Amino acid sequence: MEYIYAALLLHSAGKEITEDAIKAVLSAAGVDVDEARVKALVAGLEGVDIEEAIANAAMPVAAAPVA
Amino acid sequence: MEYIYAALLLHSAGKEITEDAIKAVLSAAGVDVDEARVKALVAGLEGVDIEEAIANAAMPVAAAPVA
Amino acid sequence: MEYIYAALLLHSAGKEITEDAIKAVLSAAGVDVDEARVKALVAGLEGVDIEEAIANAAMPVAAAPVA
Amino acid sequence: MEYIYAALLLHSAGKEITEDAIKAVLSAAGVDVDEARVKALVAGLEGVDIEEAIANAAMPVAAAPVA
Amino acid sequence: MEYIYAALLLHSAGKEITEDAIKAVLSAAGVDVDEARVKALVAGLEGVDIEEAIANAAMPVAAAPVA
Amino acid sequence: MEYIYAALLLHSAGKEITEDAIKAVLSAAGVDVDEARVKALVAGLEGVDIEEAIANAAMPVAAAPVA
Amino acid sequence: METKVQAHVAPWKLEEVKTLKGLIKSKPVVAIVDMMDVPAPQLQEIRDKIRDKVKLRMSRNTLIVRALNEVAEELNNPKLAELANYVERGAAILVTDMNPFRLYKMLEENKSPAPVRGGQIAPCDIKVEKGSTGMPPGPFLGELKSVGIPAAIEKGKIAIKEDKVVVKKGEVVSPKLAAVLDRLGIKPVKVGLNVLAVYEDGIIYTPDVLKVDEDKLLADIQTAYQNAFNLAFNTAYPAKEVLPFLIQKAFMDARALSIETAFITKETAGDILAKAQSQALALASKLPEDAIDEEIKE
Repeated sequence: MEYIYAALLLHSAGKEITEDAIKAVLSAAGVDVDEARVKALVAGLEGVDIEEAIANAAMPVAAAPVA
Repeated sequence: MEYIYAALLLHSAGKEITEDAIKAVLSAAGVDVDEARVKALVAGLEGVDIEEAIANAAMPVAAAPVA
Repeated sequence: MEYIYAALLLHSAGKEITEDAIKAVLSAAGVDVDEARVKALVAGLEGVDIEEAIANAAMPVAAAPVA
Repeated sequence: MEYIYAALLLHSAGKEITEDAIKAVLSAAGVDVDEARVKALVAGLEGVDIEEAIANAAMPVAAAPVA
Repeated sequence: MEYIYAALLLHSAGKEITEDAIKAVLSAAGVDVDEARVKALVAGLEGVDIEEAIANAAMPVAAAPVA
Repeated sequence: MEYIYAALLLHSAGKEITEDAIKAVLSAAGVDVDEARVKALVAGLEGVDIEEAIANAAMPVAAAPVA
Repeated sequence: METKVQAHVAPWKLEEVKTLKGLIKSKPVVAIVDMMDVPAPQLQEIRDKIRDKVKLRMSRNTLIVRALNEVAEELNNPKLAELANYVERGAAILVTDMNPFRLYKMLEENKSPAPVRGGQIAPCDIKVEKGSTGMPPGPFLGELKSVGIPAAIEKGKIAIKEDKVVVKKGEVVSPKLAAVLDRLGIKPVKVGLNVLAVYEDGIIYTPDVLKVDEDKLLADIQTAYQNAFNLAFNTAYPAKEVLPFLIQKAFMDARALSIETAFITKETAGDILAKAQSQALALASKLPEDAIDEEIKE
């Protein structure tokens, strides 16, 4: 999850989420950075409205069981 | 929220949450670090079980009776 | 379930769900494709709103916002 | 979500989930495959018991509000 | 239960549920048709909103393991 | 859903669920039979314990209030 | 100039200021604490507990101020001189290596409950609870009533009849009420070393800053986690915490679609048949008895 936290940290600080920025943050934390994960993260976030993505409960609430 | 994200990043990466570590992460993200907040955060986290907090956050689910 | 996953994959990627597309995906996965099932699936999907169908899928967990 | 569907397609078909297999399936679906995402997914799935995850999904649960 | 299924089959196929239709379906299935029951069924269905009735049918929430 | 109803009609009437039987029932109902769906259905039901599956059906008492 | 002032100052005071200055210079963290309300035995207890971590010296406020100002001047550190503004009441100087937040927390944790004194401002709502006081009938009953506490004799003892807030936070506690609360054994205040201000590395921390709200911190952590979880989930990022849920979602999607299209798979055959059966039962429940067979009636 640390990659996601790095992205959220940048977002929260009003910074752009770039591969370099993610790598810098993770390295500063002493994380052995996996390039593929960084790329995957940044690619996955393209076009994503982060505010909306974090506000939306990850999964639709379970349909209440028909009792 | 970036201070919290920094702390969780470190936690998630299995690193110790120290003042220096938080400062390093925030600085790497380009954040103008507020020493007092860092100190307050690290001191405050001493009394918080992050794993437990996360576990409680992650489990907003209760098994509903089927019948 | 692999036939359904193939349909969902195509849908998620914004591709049309045709018999050929399903067959191509399944073959690529090394599945011995059963023509009848492919036809049956595509026929069954006619008139079905996939978005709606999966929106109704009861999710086991919802990350609810911590109030 | 198409990467996840591809992984489950392979799993459901009893095939091994490798980078090559995922790429083949996605390509067959006409998806422009992002190598990094494939790598991240396959790496992430290591150590995840898909059967167990699915079994948990089958449990009817309702999202409880986090107090 | 076969009388009910015959009615549901006709409804689902968008056909009118008449005594003759029910009889035809049951006969085709090799069922010895009971005229009185057919009459009672068709009469009983008058005024019943089948869509609503089946929409409210309790959905099986748990994936029943089919061994 | 009419294919499923046809199968359950046959099952309920104590008849064997074969492609021909399904086709006969659907035809009698005036349905334009899709061979592929019939094949897929019969193949899909192979090895499935229908009695057990329908025993899991929720009872109507538990459903919506009877209007 | 300096010699002139010194001429009027008692030698012991000069000695004391020198000692205080040495103390201030000895540690990076300098705090002003108030120990006015701490009874001597309790103060001794606290000192014993924190002895390893801090150095504490009571002195006259004027001498503390003077020591701070002199050190500030000697070290050319005007911020340190600002600390003198916080010297009041029964001030003492405390120096330590602990960070200001830990220091504050430790001192708070070493506070202990004490009776409220007459004339003191209530630090919180002070409440009396319903129940027997264990005291035999006597003048105390009248004292209770006179401060507005509903009381009566029950089973031969004075009893309080209902829960009641007798003084609200911020209100002054009357001497009469204080005496009654003391007799009831109510200890609504916490006494110990009260931090007035802490200096460290050019920053002065006041108690409002030093008081870390752990509940809020906990809530923030949970929100941060939820945000991360949601973001990862909604972008299908395969973090290990999220993957099982993505798998579940994919499965549930597939299951829903399979049921919706009545496309039988080995995972969903049971669901689809059960759905059809449920529908049949639901429909049957709307039909008259003669239209349904024995099988259903059971």
